[in-house]
Amino acid sequence: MASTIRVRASANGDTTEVQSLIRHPMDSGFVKDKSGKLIPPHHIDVVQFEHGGKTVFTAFWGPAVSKDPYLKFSFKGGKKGDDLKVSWVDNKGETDSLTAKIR
Amino acid sequence: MHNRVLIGTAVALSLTGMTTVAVAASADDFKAAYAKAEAASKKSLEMKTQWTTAVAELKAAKKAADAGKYDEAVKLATHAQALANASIEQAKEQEKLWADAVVR
Amino acid sequence: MNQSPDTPDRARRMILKGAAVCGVAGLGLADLPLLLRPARAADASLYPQKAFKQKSEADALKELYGKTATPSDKISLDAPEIAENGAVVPIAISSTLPKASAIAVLVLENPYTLAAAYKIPEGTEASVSSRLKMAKTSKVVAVVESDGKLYTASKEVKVTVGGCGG
Amino acid sequence: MLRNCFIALAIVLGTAQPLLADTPKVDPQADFKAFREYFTKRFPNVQLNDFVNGPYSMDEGLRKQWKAIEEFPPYEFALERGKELLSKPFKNGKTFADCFPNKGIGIRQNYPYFDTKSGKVITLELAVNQCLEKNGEKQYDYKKDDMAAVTAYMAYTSRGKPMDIKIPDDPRALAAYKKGAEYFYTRRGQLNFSCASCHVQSAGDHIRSEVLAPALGILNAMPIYRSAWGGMGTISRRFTSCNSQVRATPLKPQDELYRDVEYYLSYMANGLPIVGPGARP
Repeated sequence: MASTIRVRASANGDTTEVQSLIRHPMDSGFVKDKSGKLIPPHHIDVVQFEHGGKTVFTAFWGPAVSKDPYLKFSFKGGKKGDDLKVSWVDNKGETDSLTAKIR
Repeated sequence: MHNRVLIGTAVALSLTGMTTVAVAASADDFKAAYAKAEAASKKSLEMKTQWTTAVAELKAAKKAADAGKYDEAVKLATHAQALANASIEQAKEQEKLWADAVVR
Repeated sequence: MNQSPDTPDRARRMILKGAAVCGVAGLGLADLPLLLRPARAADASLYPQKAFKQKSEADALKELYGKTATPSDKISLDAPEIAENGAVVPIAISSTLPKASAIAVLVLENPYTLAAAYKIPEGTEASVSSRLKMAKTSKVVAVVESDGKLYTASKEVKVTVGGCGG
Repeated sequence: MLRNCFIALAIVLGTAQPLLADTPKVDPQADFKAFREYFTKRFPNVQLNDFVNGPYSMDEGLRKQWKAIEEFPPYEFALERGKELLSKPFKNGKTFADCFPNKGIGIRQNYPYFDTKSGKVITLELAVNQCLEKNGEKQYDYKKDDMAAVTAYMAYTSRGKPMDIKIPDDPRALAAYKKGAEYFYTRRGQLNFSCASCHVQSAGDHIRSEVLAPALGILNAMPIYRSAWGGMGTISRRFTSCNSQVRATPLKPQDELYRDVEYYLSYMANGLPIVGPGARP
């Protein structure tokens, strides 16, 4: 099974721009399925980005974040070839993580 | 030109609404009305011109009949038949008219 | 039922009547147990569960930061005037305020106003882009915590979902 | 008026040779020229190669949102899956590569084609399932998931290549083309809309926030990730959902008529670049 996480991190000068896309239904708990039953909430709660042993970004998400959520931010200090670790946990306790190289 | 025929269809549809039976309908009335509507709907499907609304009305008619509401069931079935017939008319009309819409 | 022909305008209205909406409205979330994650992974224990349950901007901010916010022109909130689809509305927030430590985004007309909250450690820029669901036309509020104080900027985003488009 | 009567008469008189005898006579090249002129004249500010981007070619606000989405498009997961499926061996050890020219890479622009052996239009989606069937594999659902993933990857490897649809010198090919055109312009459903009502006559018009995509090049971006679907959809899905929207019972995916429409529309898009997979509202 392929990772649920896709990351693009590119260093430009002293700034590293990070873009990520996570495959996740992000069910809000407000939408009904075809048979009219509510689909229970199932969404990512926390996403964390770590670089050099330090958390560089933390996202807390509610049900209003879109399916297959996207995120873009920038931090200082990353270099080409450095590791960037991404991990998430959802409201059912499911998790995934991925370590990507900064380009 | 095609507008006129479709308006005609619309008038026909509203008439079917007004001419529903005054006397209480029976299960047999429903069966007869339903069979006619089903046949028309099937024909429209074979002609690949069926309307989803005709199918929905047929379903609603069946449901009403199952609940013993035959007046309503007959009315719905009759309406479904009118919709199915209108879709067949539409297809016949379009056989000639589509070519007018082609970008030239 | 009787559909008279046939102008695009007329039929367009018919389509709109039946248009589906993205369905973010209605019942509450069930409380679900949160598991503590192992170290060096996203830490669920940090999740501000209660803040995400609030129905007003003030309550959500109180839960999240314990304070109220004042408007600032040093926050840029980039959101479309008209969202092409309420299911995916791109929202970008950035700020030139000093010592920014957190960013949050709220959609006031959603069932729960808080959409996302971000922690900005030192060395990370006060800038984030994401995509949000919007139930209907709403004011979107960007909040930035700077030097211990809260600042906001807002923008109205129109949400409509149509029929035979695309 | 006179012309209408004449056409009606021609159809009545022409029943002995129904396909080619009626007026006006089927002339794909003339159709192509008229179709292209219609769109380029109506939208003089849209670059020809930009029509394939549908609503985004004609609305600045939407285009900006699209660019934001395209920074990291949601169809990336489908591409990944499609790439995997294309090289994954079937139970018999063969792969999709054995069914397609150039192993399925960079060939999207040649579909659909008219197969002179079977006398039928073969679309990419049909060819994918024919390949699965031939190799004893379970066929894909035509509308989404794996079918969307495989065709997305095939389109991706063909990006920028001009659509290249041929109508061979075979009366059956011309007949298929004509049936496709007829389906495209035929009003159907209770709303009494044809494909052309929305995507030719009303192309570029707003339905609230949405903009109706021009028919010119509309298939070049397929398959698409549609926000309204919350996922990927194929050409089959697009056709069936369009039918439902005008309240017509959709045909079965890959019904001969759908394939004919795809043939007609793709021929109209000849020369325009493949840009699939696309992202749409």
